[in-house]
Amino acid sequence: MNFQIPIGPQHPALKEPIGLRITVDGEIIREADLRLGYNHRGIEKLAESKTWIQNIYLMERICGICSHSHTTCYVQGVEKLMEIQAPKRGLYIRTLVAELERIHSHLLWLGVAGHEAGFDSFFMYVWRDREIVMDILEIISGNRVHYAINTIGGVRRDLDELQVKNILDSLSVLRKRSEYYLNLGTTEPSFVARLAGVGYLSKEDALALCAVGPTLRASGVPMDVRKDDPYAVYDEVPFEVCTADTGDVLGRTVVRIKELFQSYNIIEYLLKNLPTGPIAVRAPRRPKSNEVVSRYEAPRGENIHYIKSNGTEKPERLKVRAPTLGNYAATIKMLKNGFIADVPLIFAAIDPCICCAERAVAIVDARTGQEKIVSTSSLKQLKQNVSPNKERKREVVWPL
Amino acid sequence: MKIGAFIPELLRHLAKKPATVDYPFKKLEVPKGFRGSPYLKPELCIVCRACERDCPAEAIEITSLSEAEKKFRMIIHNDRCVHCAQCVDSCPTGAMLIDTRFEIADYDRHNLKMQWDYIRAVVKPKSEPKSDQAKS
Amino acid sequence: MATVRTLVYLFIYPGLLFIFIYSTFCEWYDRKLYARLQNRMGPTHTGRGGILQPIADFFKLMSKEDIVPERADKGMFSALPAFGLAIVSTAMLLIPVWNYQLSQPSLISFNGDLIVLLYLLTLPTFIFFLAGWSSTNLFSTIGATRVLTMLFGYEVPLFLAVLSPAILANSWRLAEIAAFYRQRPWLMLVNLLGFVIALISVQAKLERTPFDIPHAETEIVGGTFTEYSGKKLALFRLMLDVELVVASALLATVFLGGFPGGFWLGLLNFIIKTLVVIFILSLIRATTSRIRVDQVVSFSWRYLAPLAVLQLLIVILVKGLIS
Amino acid sequence: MLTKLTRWSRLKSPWILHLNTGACNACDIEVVAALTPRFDVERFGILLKATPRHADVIICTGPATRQMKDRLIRIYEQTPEPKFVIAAGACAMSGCVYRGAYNVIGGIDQLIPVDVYVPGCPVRPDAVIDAVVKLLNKL
Amino acid sequence: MNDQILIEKAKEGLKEKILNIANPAPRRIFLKVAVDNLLETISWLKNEQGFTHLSTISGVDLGPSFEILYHFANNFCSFTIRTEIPRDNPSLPSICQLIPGAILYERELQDMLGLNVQNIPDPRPLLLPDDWPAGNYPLRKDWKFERPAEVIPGGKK
Ligand code: SF4
Ligand code: SF4
Ligand code: SF4
Ligand code: SF4
Ligand code: SF4
Ligand code: SF4
Ligand code: SF4
Ligand code: SF4
Repeated sequence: MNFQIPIGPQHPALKEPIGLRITVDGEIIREADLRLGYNHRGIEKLAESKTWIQNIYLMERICGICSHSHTTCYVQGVEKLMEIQAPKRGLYIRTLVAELERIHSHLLWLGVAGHEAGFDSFFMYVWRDREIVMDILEIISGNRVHYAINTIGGVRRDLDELQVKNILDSLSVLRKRSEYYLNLGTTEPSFVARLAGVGYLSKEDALALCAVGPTLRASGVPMDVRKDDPYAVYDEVPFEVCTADTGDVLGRTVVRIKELFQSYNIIEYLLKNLPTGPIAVRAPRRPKSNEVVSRYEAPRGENIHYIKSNGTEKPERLKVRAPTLGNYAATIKMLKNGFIADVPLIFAAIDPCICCAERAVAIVDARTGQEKIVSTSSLKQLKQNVSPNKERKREVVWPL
Repeated sequence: MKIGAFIPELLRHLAKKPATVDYPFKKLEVPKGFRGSPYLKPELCIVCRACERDCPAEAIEITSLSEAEKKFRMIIHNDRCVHCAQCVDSCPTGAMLIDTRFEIADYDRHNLKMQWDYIRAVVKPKSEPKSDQAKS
Repeated sequence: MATVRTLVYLFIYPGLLFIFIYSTFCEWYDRKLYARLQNRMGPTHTGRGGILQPIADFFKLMSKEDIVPERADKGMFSALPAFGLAIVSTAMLLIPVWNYQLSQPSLISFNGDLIVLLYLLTLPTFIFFLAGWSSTNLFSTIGATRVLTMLFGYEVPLFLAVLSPAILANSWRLAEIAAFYRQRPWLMLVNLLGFVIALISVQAKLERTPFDIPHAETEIVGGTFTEYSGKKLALFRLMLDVELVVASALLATVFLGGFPGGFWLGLLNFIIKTLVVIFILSLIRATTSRIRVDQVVSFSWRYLAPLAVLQLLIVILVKGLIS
Repeated sequence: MLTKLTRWSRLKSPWILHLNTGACNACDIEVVAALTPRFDVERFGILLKATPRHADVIICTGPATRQMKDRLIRIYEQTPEPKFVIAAGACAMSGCVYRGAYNVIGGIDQLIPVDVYVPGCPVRPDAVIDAVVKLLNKL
Repeated sequence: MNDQILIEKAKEGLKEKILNIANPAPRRIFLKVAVDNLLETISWLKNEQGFTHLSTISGVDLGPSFEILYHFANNFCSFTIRTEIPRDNPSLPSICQLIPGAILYERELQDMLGLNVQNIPDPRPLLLPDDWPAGNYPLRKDWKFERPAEVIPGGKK
């Protein structure tokens, strides 16, 4: 029994639209194809028609989860183009928000992994504790998700003593909870049974397919832009690159939880050593004509922006490669010969945020059946066949 | 591997008060710096259009009603605004401000517009002019 | 008098009226408990403490537009929910409640009703299978095959686990089994292992986490129910609730000594014992994550079935000892 | 009496379907956050449903992208009557910062009728609750 | 190992193939080669210098030509190889044999800039939305988008 299942674009496992078609044999996946483009908005083109300032907010909205990573990556690049240097305190706050974002993102992921595995209580507890980070971020920046704290030349909001104290207090709560989750997530038998050995990616494959972030590190490759290519103040802050060598979803979970602890340490260090001084410098409106490659370690892996200026108020070219896109090729590899039940988990394990990857319209494979023609994606056809519910608006009447 | 590792935590919380807030019956406090919707103090606006230029979402629209009287109309489209507060940072005179409301859901998009008709003010920009950059 | 009693039995308690109201209550109880275990409130603002929530859901679904997919097998698609509801309600009538004398424990009681009840509880599984299959949606079809695959996993352990107390009591009649254990309460302990196995199997039968595989939202959308809407979905939900009550009542009868004490005390007994069983089921639901369908089968054959056999052996041994 | 019962049951049990039509994620996680212990919309009988067949309220986040256009309309049609649409976030209302991008149609009200607009970028979970309450008041 | 050593090694290993090599900032190296030498350069970089990680490929429309940048990275440096191809014959070789993970980026190039990537393992045209008209490449500078008018439903205020 061989049949194809479309997953998405509207699918409860994916909070974002994506078309994933898997060919299954019973419960085993033989073939997997991705269809992106549901979320493609045309940001790279749009960026060319917006000013340097407006683009900060556009970059922020490439993705809602690592919004700070895109703005930081962009702003760092632009600062280099404009030949200015953000003041130390600004950089510290920028790094602080980056690490808080990493915590929020990893906790979010941990909850989602629980949810995908049908472990709803775990999801609920993790997300309950995630609200603590959200509160911190809201207090620092004035919004729960789009912090808008970066600006060209520094950051927009300062911290005061009370906030610092609050953050440190909340952090100790979070650290305790994270220990509990680490303990729980790796001991609850039904959960571990779902994670261990699933979505295996060998070290060689991970390197060949250019995977990034925790996906790569869980395959035993210690690659982290924060260490390899330090930006902001990462060259001053002590931390370790976390790896695992199992290469499966469990490994990715462990890497993420370990990174949480690293982030707590980094934040404590940052807050204890916060320098005084201004938080931003004035920036010119136009950079010189130049180009720059800016890299950033987002919660999901390496984020890279290539920015080219032409001396005007608007960029000449702004190329964004968000981490999720870098992991798709590896995902297809991981899906093969897995179980249907594992699709959401494997998929979630790279922590996909489709919105960022979609800036690069990539269709890994739009058709599966040979006979199907690409022009109307086969997915669409299939969906129509399956639920050909024509407009039949009936009067709603009481049934009795 | 522990069977039922989660049970103690679950049972502990059964007796505890839930983490749920009683919204909407009890209003929530937003933090002091929360970015709600922007609004204008028309008596301070010198119509420099810095806010309109820097707004990433085309949410601010300034039209000139009458050149002779220096009459202008500003519309803030709350349905487009992304609450980034860049306009507040950009405004040289402090005419643009932001409040902390977030419960402004409406049935009609037209109700989400805010509009001011006013005469251009003559005020000196606060201390140093800061065009697009941050307040330090 | 006998006719009145029969009518009351059929339509009021434990017949249709009671079972419907009580099963909506149990759904609320289950949801609320689940939410409280997760440190949430759960339904709160529908009636007192949200107690009317399942009823509101039911009526809302009843009043919604009802869509039958064009490619579905229409007759079967529409008949199944009512059919399933009828089956589980019938099963409820076999549970010995109310007038608890061995001579006439319930109006429908006969030697071997245990087997009939188990059989009636197996039917809903086939209803789900057919429901999924007849809607021809891909997700439903996968859900349907998963329903069947799972059936092979848990059915045998459930039967074995429920049979062991019956063997010890030397009867196939629910009322007699319950009476037997009420006279010798300490013998209930012998069946402890069987109780645990039966709880797990019932959890699987009711398709609740960790066995909610056939309608795993994150994998195959709504699974068997993907295409159901409106009234039919309402009936299906009600059917699941009734099945929950019946299954927990069965476990309470067989393992916890039934519901003695005439009408009022019996009712109280019934409510307390079923709620205890449902509490355990909810706790299992909250503590575990969904497992894969292959893991269900291997789990039940590797652990559940051997343990059930072990339970049988224990029972036979004990039986030899006490006789 | 019956209409009253129907109305009451509808007010008390709005099941939602969450649909991302090209959002940046932030609105989505905030909508999901509304389910979690802090905000717990199940208090009002709100359940997040997986299929449009079971849903009463569609919460749309994100500007309608060209690719999602047909799917959005189809999902809207698949939802049984009576159905309501909430446009959550600046994107779903008007297109937000993506206005003018070639692959963005704009607010979802360009494609399907919308009952409530919720400003915010992203919408706060409490704003979502507020919107649902407003929607129910309108019924 | 630092940038200077790497540049020396590049000069040694590639000799006259280098059209230009720059080191504008620490840990950033830009190397320009002709399209014909692209594959050799990348295999030198991968096999002899151990740069296995391709971050991404950027394409820029320069007007008369397209510039393609391959951003590689390893543990200490971000190495960018750039090449230029003429606008009237926008074709370049696929590097998927060397770097399997490049497939997505090459298809993106095909889609967004209309470049012709030769020997790409998955040559199907890259689609934007399903109904995207052929021959439109959004990232070309001469491609403009006409915004449709927005109709706001609801009463006028
Ligand atoms: S990987 Fe992309 S979508 Fe995901 S959080 Fe990061 S920037 Fe956002
Ligand atoms: S896909 Fe990536 S870039 Fe986009 S929102 Fe998610 S994390 Fe951010
Ligand atoms: S590829 Fe990304 S940046 Fe470009 S339009 Fe699409 S979503 Fe926007
Ligand atoms: S100088 Fe400043 S105030 Fe004057 S027009 Fe330009 S931006 Fe506006
Ligand atoms: S807050 Fe941001 S989006 Fe809103 S009007 Fe001001 S600049 Fe524009
Ligand atoms: S920036 Fe301030 S002064 Fe200038 S137009 Fe806007 S509100 Fe008026
Ligand atoms: S000089 Fe002053 S008024 Fe003119 S744009 Fe700058 S801040 Fe605005
Ligand atoms: S409204 Fe803002 S937060 Fe919500 S999806 Fe749009 S850009 Fe993201």
